[in-house]
Amino acid sequence: MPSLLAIDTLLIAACVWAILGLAGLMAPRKTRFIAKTLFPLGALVSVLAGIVGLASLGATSQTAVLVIGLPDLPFHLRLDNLSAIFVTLLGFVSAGISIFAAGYFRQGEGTAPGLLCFEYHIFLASMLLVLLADDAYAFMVAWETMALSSFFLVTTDHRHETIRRAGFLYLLIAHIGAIAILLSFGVMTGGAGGSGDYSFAGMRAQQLSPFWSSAAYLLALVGFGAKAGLLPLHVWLPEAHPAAPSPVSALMSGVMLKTAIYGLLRVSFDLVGTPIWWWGVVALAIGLATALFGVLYSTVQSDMKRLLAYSSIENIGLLAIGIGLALIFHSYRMEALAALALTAVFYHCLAHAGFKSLLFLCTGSVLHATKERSLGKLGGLIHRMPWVAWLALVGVIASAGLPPLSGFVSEWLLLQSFLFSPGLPHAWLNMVVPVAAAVVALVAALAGFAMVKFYGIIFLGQMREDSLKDAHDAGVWEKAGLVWLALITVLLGIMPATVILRIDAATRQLLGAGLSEHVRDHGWWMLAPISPERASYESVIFLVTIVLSVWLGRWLVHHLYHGRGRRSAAWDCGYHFQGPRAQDTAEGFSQPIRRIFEPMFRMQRHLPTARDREPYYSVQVEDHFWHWLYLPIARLAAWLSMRITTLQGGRIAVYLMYSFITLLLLLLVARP
Amino acid sequence: MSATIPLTAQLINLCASVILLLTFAMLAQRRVMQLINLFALQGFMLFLSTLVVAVTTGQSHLYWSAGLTLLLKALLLPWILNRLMHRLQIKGEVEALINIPTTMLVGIGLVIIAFNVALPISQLSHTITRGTLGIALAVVMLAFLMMITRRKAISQVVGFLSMENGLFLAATSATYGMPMVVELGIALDVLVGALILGVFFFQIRDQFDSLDIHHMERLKDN
Amino acid sequence: MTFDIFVILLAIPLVSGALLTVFGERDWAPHLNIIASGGTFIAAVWLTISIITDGPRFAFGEQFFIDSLNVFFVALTAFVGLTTSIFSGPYMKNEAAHGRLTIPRLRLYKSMYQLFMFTMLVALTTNNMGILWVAMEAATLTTVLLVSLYRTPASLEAAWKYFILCGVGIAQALFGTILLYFAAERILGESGNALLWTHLVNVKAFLEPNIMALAFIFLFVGYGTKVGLAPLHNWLPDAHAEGPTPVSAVLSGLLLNVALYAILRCKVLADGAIEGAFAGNLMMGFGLFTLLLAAFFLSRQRDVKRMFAYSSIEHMGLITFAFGMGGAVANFAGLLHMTMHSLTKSAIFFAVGHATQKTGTQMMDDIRGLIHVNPLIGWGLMLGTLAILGMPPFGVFASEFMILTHAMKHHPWATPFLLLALGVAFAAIFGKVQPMVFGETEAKRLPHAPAITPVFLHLAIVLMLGLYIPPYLTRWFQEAARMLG
Amino acid sequence: MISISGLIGQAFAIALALVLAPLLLGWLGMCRAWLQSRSAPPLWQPYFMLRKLFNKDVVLAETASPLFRFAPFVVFGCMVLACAIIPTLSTDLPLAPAADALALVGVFGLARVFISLAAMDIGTSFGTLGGRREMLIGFLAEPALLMVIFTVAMIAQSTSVATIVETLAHRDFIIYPSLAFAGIAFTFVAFAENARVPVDNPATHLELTMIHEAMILEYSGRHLALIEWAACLKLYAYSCLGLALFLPWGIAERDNFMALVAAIPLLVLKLLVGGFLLALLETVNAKLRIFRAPEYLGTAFLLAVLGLLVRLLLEVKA
Repeated sequence: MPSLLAIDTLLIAACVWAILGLAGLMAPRKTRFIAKTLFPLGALVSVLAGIVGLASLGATSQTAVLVIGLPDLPFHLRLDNLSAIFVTLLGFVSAGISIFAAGYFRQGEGTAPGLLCFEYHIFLASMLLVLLADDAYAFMVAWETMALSSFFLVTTDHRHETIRRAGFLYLLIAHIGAIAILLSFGVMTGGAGGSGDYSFAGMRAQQLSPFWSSAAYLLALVGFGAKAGLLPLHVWLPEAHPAAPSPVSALMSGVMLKTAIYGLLRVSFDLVGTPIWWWGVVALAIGLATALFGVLYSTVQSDMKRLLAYSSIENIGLLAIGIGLALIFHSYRMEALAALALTAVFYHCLAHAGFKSLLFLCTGSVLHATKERSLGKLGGLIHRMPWVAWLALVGVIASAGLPPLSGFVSEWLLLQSFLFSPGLPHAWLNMVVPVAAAVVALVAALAGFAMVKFYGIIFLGQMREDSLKDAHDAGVWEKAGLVWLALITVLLGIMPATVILRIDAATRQLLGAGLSEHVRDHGWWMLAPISPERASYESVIFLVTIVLSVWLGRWLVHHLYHGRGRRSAAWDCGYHFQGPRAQDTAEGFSQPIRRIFEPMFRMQRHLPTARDREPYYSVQVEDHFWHWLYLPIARLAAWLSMRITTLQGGRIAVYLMYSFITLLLLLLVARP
Repeated sequence: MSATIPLTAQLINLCASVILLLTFAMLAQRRVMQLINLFALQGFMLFLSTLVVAVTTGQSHLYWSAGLTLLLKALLLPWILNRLMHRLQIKGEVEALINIPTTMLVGIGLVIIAFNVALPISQLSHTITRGTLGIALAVVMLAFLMMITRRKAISQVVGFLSMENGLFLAATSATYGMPMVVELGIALDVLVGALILGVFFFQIRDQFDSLDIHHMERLKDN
Repeated sequence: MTFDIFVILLAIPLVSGALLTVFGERDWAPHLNIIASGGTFIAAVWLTISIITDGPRFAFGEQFFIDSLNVFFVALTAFVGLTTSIFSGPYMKNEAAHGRLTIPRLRLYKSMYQLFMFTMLVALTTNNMGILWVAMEAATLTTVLLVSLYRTPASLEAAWKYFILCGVGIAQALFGTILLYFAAERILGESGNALLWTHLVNVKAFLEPNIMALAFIFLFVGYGTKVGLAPLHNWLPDAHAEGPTPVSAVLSGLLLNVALYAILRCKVLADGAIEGAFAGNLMMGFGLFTLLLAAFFLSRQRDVKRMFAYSSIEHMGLITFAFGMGGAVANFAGLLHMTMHSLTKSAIFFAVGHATQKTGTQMMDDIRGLIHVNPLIGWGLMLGTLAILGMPPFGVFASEFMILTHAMKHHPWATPFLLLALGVAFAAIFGKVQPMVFGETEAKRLPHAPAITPVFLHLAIVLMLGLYIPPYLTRWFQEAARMLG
Repeated sequence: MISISGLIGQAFAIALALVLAPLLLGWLGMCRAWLQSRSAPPLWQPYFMLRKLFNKDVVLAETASPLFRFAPFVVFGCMVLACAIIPTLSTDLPLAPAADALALVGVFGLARVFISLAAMDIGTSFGTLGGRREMLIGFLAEPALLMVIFTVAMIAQSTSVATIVETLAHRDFIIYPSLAFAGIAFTFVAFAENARVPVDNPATHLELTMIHEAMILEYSGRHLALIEWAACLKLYAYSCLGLALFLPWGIAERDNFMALVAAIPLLVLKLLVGGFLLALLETVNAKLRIFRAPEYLGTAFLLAVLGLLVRLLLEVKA
């Protein structure tokens, strides 16, 4: 029995983060101290938290009750396997981001570095508390603190109108989501006539009718979906991510979105009771729509961070698909398959956290080096920023879902779980679910398209602007952060079996079943979730084979023939001397997508004609949801407000009449 | 039935009825000067009814409140209003927002409502003057109506004060008066209120060049 | 001994108000204002301690009665009164320096401020429903003078509307009080005791339900006007927007509370007399209606003080709703929310006051980049806004959480409306405040350094209460909530 | 677990792939020439080409980055891996568990991404155009291919290609109508993926039409040789995959040496017939506009999904 429980350690970690933040607040302008002392210390705490999380996987859950909180509802905390996975994720990923931030925040941007440091560390601490919270009040407090601190981080450079608007939209949707979550908790306590016990233990004990449990689930889906960026509550994401400084984007995309997934898992598998099959279908449908939407929009973006933000939407969609499948299987008591899908979800959480943070940080380095984030003005940076470029390649390949890196493992697991869906006692599902797999396949392939665009346009080709020649590679701290995250991505890619054995504790907790029996039978290099005859994947062999053939091929070619080569201008079918302008622009690259999926976009195009003095081409892609959902709601609210404000017309006689009529009505109508 | 009612009660009922009548008259009155006079008369009738109640019940504090009423409602306030009228040189007609006949019709409706609302309560009363509660309520409502329909600041104030009269009628006739300390407090409030209003009138006229309240419709949201 | 402290509590504002009326133009007058408020606060704390240790007690015969319910309001009132007087020191000097106020007006302000405190303390501590009415009316009169302090057309118009609407409203309350007396007299006799709340509460079950219903309607409409319940609220935004900011702060933070307190006292009586939850339903209905209406008003505002005035209406609606639900939890939540709202809203008004002084306008479109002008004011406004919008970890969230969860349990039909209103209010207020705080601006210095301490003092308390409510405060709230039934 | 014979078989399979792949392309060229009434090039023509290219100097564009030089090797390695996994002669392949059919799609995807990135690296108009079009074809073809694999995998209850072959070839013979759909869809996809006629034309450098050639315009010398060889391997891999999924008969089971010996001529025969059919189809079809490609591959996708549904409707006994 260790004298210091894991949960206490994590609490201390949260406190240390808060103290680091306060220390920054005390010395708001001492950039060197903050960057070179506080952020690395924060990273150290992150690593520690990650290790504690990792060590707690498979251990018995620990609880704690704090003195703070409401009088009859003090903060309950609990560290179980589900939380532990996400704590691990938070710890290891945020460590890399903090290290990067140590180098990144050197100039400070709009907000004093000390304040940033404070907001950043409070953000980390609140995320940790979200994962540990074991009652509705603690959860909501942590959840909203998380939203608030990230809001301030998003609006770091608040001098720009667009950034302020982005922050506002973000906080608004987060708040609406929080309201839905709160309602969901309320329903789960039993609603009218229920226990009114707002600790999670009380919710578990509550027996809900199918109607109310469905209501709780749907509310949770809306609430956590708003945070995660599920359709149609995704609109804040592509606005907020570009607005935020890159480490913050990385943290939000990599970690914060996962807390929403955590919440959804917590509610649907742990708190609400037995799931109903159509819950899964709903999650699946929304997930499919989100994934497809996200990836399509990510391909047509011309801002590198927006592109990544939409890609995050896509990944969240994939996670929702996995959750949906797991719910379907779980509701039919097909726990082995549910475990497969759920493992895919966990794996994808980890993988996405790693590679998306990595990519966002890379955009941060590019942004610092070039002051430019429009894809149309970048290019050829691999020559000036080799470190960033090669590390970004790791992220790109993982993000495109290609072997042998992390993204592929989770997609592979997801597709596997789709493949075994026949056998569901429901004919419709049997028919529809495999077709959904086709959409997943399409999404994966389109993600490749988007990533090739992202990487090719930023790092490859010729420099589109002269100023890019002055770009410099990332500093030591930034490199260290990037390498850390790239390592995570690679390790997750090549050691799936080891990781899944760890994850297994959480799936087992939620479903009572896991993959470990099957996975453990084989070596660490082999992933065979059911049996090697049915499906298997050995990424190490994979990697070794490719590396070997690359190396062997190179060696043979150089020895059998020669290594001669020379440099010359590009041939390009004889059209010499083409400038960088002849390359595809970001818009040009995605032209096929816009053309094929035209109805999915709301486009405003200007095409040049022969008579134009200054011919130009422009295309703007807008979100249908803005036009068909958000603007009508905004207009309706404005209209209602306008109607209602006529009540305050300025005439005292009318005011008197209101109170007179009120009095009369009460006298005439409201009698006991 | 009326035979069983003692004379004093009949007297109080008479006073109350006259007050109601005067309120109607105020509602119909177009001239500010006349309005103030009617208000003074209303105060005087209130004094009378309070006096009758005091004589009937023999409660000493009712004499005090009768005296207070006479002093304040029948003399002091009308005098202040008159002074204001002259100082501010208010002339001309009181423009009603709704025309007078309509107002009267609405007023009759209000009286019916007031009586009906008060009816079940007055039947519970053990005092001799239980019917007056309905009348008091009607006076309050009519004064309310007057405040709604009048356009000049001063006539709104008269409406407000006449509402206080209605309340006072309710207090004395229905319950034989509130505790003395309360009545004193109320009287003080009314007096201070009237003084503040007086100061206000000057300021309003300075700022708006008129006491017409339709100038004061700037603060609004639509 | 304890008798003295209560007398001192009432005497300090009364005497200092009188003194300031005479000597208000002296150099030391602002200090006297603060010292008097401080003395009141100390007396209130002393009184509170004595009530906690010794239990409820009477004063001046039975005319005054202090129990755990109103001593809590007394303490809150004295505290916010103190901080507001601290805030108003430099604020009013700046106003005078800008030429918006003359020295005699400052004198009027200080004396009326103390008298206003006095009327509120009387209203809170009196046992006599009649004196309660008198004090409420007197509070109206003093604040009318405060609202019209600038003597601009707008402030006069606001004060006029305030006076007429509240005067008429309060008159209804008087009718209700008469009816209450009428009902009580039948049981308690014609002694002067028939308006004493402690006596009434003993016999509340025997009061005639019909009369009590009627009385409660009149009292509710009357004091409800003062609380700002829709559709009786029309005076409130005008008065808040056009008066000096310290007055807005105390109007919002204190006067509304006192009016609501009056309703609560009446509700206890009505609940005892009338079967079923007549009073509660009435309060819930009006509370919800007010909440919804105010939320939609918010988005159309251009004047910052006006917008926060509507926010006060919204919160009063929520609190009324909470007390309407009744029961220990909801009452607890209502009391907590009243505290939180008082502290937060006055803090916001402090920050807004400095902000408008800095920029010279109350129009939100013209205020930008407060964070550059003065980071503390900017952050104060930002955090205060977030707190009032119910963002954790601030205490407003704690009470809203309790209200919402209680509503979900007992009145699930109401929750969608509550949440709709809170959501709309969030979008409206935050959308307006954010660009005010952030963004670019050209800075300008004030002649007198602003008093920032009260803002952050309030916010710190609100933050603390959001995370941790000390046990003695909890017991106190619980005791008060139990008394409300 | 891993037998010596398995290792030998694996090595042999890879060697065979490296040798046979250019020959298959040569055979295809011959057949096309015959069908178009031209005199045919020799069967060894691709070998000549490779030898020539390996001997030539590399001319690199000035704007080329290390990624440009690195990519051909990755592409080549991916294709070797693909060929190693797909059972051509025997199902006893030690490398087979490394990647199942889904991972195979991933391997092809990895190669595609690298070649596209390399195409964009020089920064010429043709390069980016080729990369863009390649990715377009890729994301259209990949879902269809996955659906085909799903159909087959459902029959075999496995995504491991070796297991699929064993199930189809060595268990009771059942007629699967779904396989017909899947087979046609696979053919469609194979054409598209290997830059054959309806979608791409390997024999032209016309800017409006070229895809694959546009991407490798800047390559020369050994790099181009590797890419061309990798293209041969890809064609070979697809052919073998098609054969393994739809005509698996003749592929040897584990520890069956005689069958292994018999498998070689059978494979050559199948490839000869398949190659001829491929050439025939290529000859009778016209090149499509690039924006017809979605329709073409959409049809493939539809067929694959139909196959899947047929499988679910007719063949699964619930």
